[in-house]
Amino acid sequence: MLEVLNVTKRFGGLVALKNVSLKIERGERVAIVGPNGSGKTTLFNVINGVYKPDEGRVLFEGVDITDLPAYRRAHLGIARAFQIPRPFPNITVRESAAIGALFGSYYGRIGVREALEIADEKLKLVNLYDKRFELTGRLTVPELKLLELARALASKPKLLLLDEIVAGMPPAMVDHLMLLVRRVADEEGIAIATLVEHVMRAVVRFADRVIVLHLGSKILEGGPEEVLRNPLMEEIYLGRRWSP
Amino acid sequence: MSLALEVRGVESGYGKIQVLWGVDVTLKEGSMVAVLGPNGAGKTTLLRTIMGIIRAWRGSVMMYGLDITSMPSHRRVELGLTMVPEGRRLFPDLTVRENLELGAYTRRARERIGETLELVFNLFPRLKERLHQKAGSLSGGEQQMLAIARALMTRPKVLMLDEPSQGLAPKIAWEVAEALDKIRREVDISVILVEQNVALALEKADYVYLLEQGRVVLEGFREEVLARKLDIVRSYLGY
Amino acid sequence: MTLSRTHILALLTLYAIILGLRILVEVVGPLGPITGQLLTLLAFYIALGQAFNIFLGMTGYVDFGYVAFMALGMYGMASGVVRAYEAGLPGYYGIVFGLIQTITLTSLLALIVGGIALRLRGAYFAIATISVNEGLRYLVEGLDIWEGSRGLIVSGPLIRLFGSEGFSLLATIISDIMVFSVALLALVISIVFLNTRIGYALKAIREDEDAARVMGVNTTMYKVLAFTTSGILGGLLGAAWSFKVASIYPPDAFNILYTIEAIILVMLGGAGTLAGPIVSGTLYGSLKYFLAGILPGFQLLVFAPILVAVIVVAPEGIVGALRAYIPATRRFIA
Amino acid sequence: MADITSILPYYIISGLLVGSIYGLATIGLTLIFGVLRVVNVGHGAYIMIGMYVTFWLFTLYSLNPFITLIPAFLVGLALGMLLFYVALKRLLRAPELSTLISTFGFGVILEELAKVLWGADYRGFVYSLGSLYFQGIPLPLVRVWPAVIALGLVIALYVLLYRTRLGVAVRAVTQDPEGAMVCGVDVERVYFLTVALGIGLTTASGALLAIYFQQGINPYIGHLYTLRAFVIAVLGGLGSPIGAFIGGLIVGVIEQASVPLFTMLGAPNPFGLSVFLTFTLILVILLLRPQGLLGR
Amino acid sequence: MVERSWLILGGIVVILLILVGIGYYTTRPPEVTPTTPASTPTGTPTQTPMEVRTPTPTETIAPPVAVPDRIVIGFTLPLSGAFSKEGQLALKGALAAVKWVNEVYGGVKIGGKRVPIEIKYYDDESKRDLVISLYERLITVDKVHFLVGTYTSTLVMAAAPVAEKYGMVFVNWGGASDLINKQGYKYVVTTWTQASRYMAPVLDLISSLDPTAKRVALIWKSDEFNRIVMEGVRSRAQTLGFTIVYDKSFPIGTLDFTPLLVELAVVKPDIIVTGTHFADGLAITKQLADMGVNAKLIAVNVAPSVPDYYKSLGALAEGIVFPSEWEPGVWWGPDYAKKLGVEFFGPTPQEFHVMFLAMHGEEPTEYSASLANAIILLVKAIEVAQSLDQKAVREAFSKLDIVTFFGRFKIDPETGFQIGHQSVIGQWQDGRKVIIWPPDIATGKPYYPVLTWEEKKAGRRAIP
Repeated sequence: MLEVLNVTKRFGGLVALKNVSLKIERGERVAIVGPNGSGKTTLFNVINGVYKPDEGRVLFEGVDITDLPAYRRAHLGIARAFQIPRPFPNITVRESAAIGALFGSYYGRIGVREALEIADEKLKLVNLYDKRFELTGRLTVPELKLLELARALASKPKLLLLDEIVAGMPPAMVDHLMLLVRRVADEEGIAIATLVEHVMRAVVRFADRVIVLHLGSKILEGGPEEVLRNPLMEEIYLGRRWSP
Repeated sequence: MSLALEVRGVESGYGKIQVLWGVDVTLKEGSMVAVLGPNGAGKTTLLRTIMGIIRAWRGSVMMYGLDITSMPSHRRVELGLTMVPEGRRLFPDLTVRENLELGAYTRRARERIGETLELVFNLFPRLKERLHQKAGSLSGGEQQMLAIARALMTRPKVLMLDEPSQGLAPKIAWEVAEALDKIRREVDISVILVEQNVALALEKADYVYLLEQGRVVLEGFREEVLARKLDIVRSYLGY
Repeated sequence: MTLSRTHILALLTLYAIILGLRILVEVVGPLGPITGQLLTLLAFYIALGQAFNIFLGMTGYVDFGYVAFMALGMYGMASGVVRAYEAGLPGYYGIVFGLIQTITLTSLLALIVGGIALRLRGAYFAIATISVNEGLRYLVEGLDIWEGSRGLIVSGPLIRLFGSEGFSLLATIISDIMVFSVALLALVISIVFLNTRIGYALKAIREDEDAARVMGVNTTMYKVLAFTTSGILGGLLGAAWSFKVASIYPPDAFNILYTIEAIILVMLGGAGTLAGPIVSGTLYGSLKYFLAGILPGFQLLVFAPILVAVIVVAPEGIVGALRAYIPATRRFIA
Repeated sequence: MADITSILPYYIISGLLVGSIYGLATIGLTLIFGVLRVVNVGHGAYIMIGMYVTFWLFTLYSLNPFITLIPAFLVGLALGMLLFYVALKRLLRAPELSTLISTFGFGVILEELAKVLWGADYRGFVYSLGSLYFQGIPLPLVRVWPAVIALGLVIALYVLLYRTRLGVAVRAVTQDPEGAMVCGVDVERVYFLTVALGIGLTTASGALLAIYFQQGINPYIGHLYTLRAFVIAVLGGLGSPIGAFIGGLIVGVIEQASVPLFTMLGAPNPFGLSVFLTFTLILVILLLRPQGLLGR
Repeated sequence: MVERSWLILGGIVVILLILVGIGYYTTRPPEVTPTTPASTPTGTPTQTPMEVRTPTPTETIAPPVAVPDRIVIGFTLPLSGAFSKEGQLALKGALAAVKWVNEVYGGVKIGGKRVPIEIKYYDDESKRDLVISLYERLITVDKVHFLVGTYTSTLVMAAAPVAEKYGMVFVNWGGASDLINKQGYKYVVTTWTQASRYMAPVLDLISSLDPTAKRVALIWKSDEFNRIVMEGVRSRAQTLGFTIVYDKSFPIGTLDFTPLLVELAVVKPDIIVTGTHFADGLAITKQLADMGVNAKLIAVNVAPSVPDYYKSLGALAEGIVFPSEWEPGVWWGPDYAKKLGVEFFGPTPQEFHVMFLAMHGEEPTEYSASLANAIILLVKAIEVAQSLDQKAVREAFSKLDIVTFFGRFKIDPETGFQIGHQSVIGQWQDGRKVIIWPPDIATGKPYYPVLTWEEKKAGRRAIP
């Protein structure tokens, strides 16, 4: 469904992505793993249209979307939950989630009332329903992440880009959340690409496939257990000369 | 050995969002402390609070027995506290020389500027070659060196580094680390190091704190921590 | 905030009170210090605030050239009337033609400026719009459009088209009602915006434009939409006002003070709030009006420190502060 | 008129002279914006104060108007300090609009105070020094000298910004306040000094303008310059003092030289069109190079 | 740190003290504060003037004169904003007129009584929105009996429709635009010469002096007033056979006239006529001097009639010729009235001059005089009408043909256009304003050709 073909992205002299290719099928769950600065976020930005790649193409459902603006991609069904939550501090939680519904793949087909209903439904799902009339600025960081998820789900995506959705969450919640995402994704046939830096356990339980990025290049790809057991991982993560 | 820095029960955050929940950190004079932890654990916030860039909501920060909790940051610099911020925060349009001179902005530092410059050039000979270049035109590694050099120009007694290896190729990161070692050998200085590269941090630090969600979850001397390597790995990889 | 029925009712009641007073005054004469023109002046400021709020309050962009819309509205209406007079047509044609011209001119300006300048942000956008405003003014003077610097004077044509009585009616009660209508129209459009996709898009843009785009908001389109709507309303307000002043001079019509007044009105009341312009318009208008009598020549000296104080103490504006600190007010103040 | 084109060089020189002062009058605005990210909407009021200082000291004490530059500058410094403490300090982290309104309010207060103190009369004075001749047309020295002094002040500012410790600190704060903080720069003091210096330069330019034009000074005269200063600041790149000076020169030349050109083209009101041209230029520049000529 | 902040604070205080000191030492005009209590006239409800002036002025029957205990005249003035100078000057005139009517004349003779007058005014900030609402406030809330105008055409244009709506007589003393009376208003009465006839007499003067000086250059601010002034000059030039060799405008807000003056120097005209207000008039004179542009006669609009002009320019103002509605030295007295065979009313020019000087410590200007004149004429019209009915007073104005200290008053009955009054031409001679045209009231001889700028700088005075 999503194909990234030989994408390269530079910022000035810095090469953030080097000739990266990947494919995500309908309903598949892919984890993209890598330490800080490995180019994960840039990859997401290329997929959902914040950046245009310097080289390479991005295809979605067989259509070349490389030149489509970000908002058009959202209408096609690519949703994203941000790593550092981008709350709209002065509007309510419910409205915030409704924005997801209004401008996602429902775009132009539903009105505010339906959007608010969808928002309520998704807020119930992530357990934020009780806070739906709070201003988003008053939520805690974990709550904001839940809201990001609810907003992304409300847009009825075909492809959901989860950017470090579980980082900074208590372990018990992480499990719950990943199970939840998995269930919703299975029910609705959503393909998921999730960026993971640290919380590997979730990845193991969650992903069908893991892709490892390091310094802008794809260096490993495979099943989760297989990738995690690879000795390269420790070196990438904890640094070289790990010699106690 | 007296205490260079003593952080007691510090709570702080941004706007209404609390990030640190009662953090205690102690830095003995002449030692190097590493603060580890996954993204979002509050490491940078801790440094910014110690530096006085953001205000501590509760708790206290003492430096050599002096309460500096509510002092503006430039006063703290005068007292000998400084930091190499995350992302370096150099002045891209100023030359390397001007960046260094700014480091020696306080009176105490200015008086010894010649001496310090010599020291810095000894540590980072490459900076001397690039003296009149604009900071923005340096490579990543050079920028990091300049950032450290600029911090040294303030004649710190306590130096805090926020992820000095970030975005650097491993080889360069280790060069930076070596330079840090050299600094500690040549200048009488105490260091707080916040680092992603656990291996690097563990190799250099005397004492280690592991931060998770704004709280210290593990601390100990380097040897103790190395023995509990698994805990760190768990924290990082989330097993 | 989501608008409830209570909110809308409260807003409409406030409008009804002012409009009701205006009609009452027209029928029975002034009530104490309250005159028809005072109410119209208040309505003018409310309409100005409400119309500008649709752009400034909802998107967070500062348009320093907003007065250009009012100016084009005045010119559109006035030149329409003059043309009808010259062509020997009945006056009503002139007004209809003037309205058409107003809407065409203001929407053209909004589309052109919006399409080009809305790519800029912050101070750059503000200054680009100042340039548009000043540029237009000197274009009118330089190329002698609409009588150039001589000024376009419509009282003569109006008197000849509608008679002395008709002109009096136009200059007072009819244009007053037009001003009220613009205020009401701006309020209704604001309510409609807030209750539809448009309002959600604008709020998302105001809070975080980049995030909004990723979430599927066509930011350019919605910004231009808000800009154009706000601009056309400003133009209509200008058109209504042109009967009142009956003569239009470029330095007056394009006077940046109106823009600054509009900004003050939005900020004083609370940007993005619907009751804000009503509160600030009433306050600002009556302060100006009464200080003119109490302290002739000193009203600005009284007014400016108040303004600075309000901004330093309560940057979220009066209504914003009310909603923030007295939660009970949230139920009926929007 | 063929003879008009032949004296085009005169117009250009004359434009450079005015432009030099325009540039100085804009530097304060752009400096404050660069360091504090605050647009001083009440800019013109400070120019007006500078003019009055020159006027009064000259008429009351027959002080050489060029010497009045110093008290004008000092008054500006003091006003800048006042502005910072009263209207800006608490709003540094507030939204842009708040500072727009408070600086506007402050400007209005100054204008109204000036009116209460000195009345709304237009005051003028005469001070002549003779003329240079260029292409046989006189170039009055009361216009040449202010321009030269403005240039001198700009050079002094350049030296201050690029050759002194404080100047480097100011530039550092412009680029990265937090980076400056960890170097031990008292950022708030830099803000404070920048506002004082910026307003000081503005009042000084007011004094020079008073000598240059010697036209009626009244409390609202500053409005004429506020918009011009905005235009010039954007042209040169908001936040770039040297850019502002160059922008000033460009606007000066356009104002002077485009009038005869429009006349030749047969425009009904060439003066108006020349102002239109200035503002159009801004739009074009903002679109092609939003950061201005020398902006980053 | 503490010491430094004290130093700074101290510095601020010292410098503010300097500023205040400067302000204190300046010879500022006496405080302009309302001398009359801002109270509305009282009266039994049935007798309120509101009953008299109904909004539908077609009713002609005036009820028997119900005389209030005072007659209130309302107006706004630009006491702040762009025209505050003129506004404040005018206010002084109004105060002088009230004083004369109440204390010297003894009050309005109406219904066999002597009724004092009172003024009620607001500051319109030179803004048209305020003009509109404040005039209505004067009419409906303050219930003033009559209205006089505000200063400058643009503001008058905004005020007139309000007066017209309520059927209130509106005595326009401060809007010189011809267009005001071309709009078809029924209640607007203009007391001073319209713009088109304002400056044209300069050309009459010059053709009487020097038949060879035929090349005229016009430089004018492109606002409505000066545009019409220049149209008047142009048409007079055609009649008298002058050649216009240069004719160019500049926009409002122009500071630097160099581009125009350079061209002007190339053209070498005999006569330079500028269309300006105060600030630009001053600036253009100064710049003419700087650029050394000489002519046989230089006429500047508006600015030179204000004494500040000479105070500002000093000797450079010598010989500059200007039009004025009125000057302190113009003795349009009872003799003039006798010559015309009409009645004289009000203070004689000398009386007015003396009284004004005593009240305000300065010479009256045309603005002061014009507003004073408007009030005095209004008093006369009320007396003629013997009624407070607006329509009656308006008709009285149509019939009036009298002379006041300001000159002759006679309007076109239909439009309210002033046809009796004429402007005078003055010239600065040796630091004094001298009236040099029309000849019958001239107080001195014209100095012609005027001194060159070089001669003036060398200290020569324009003494004929």
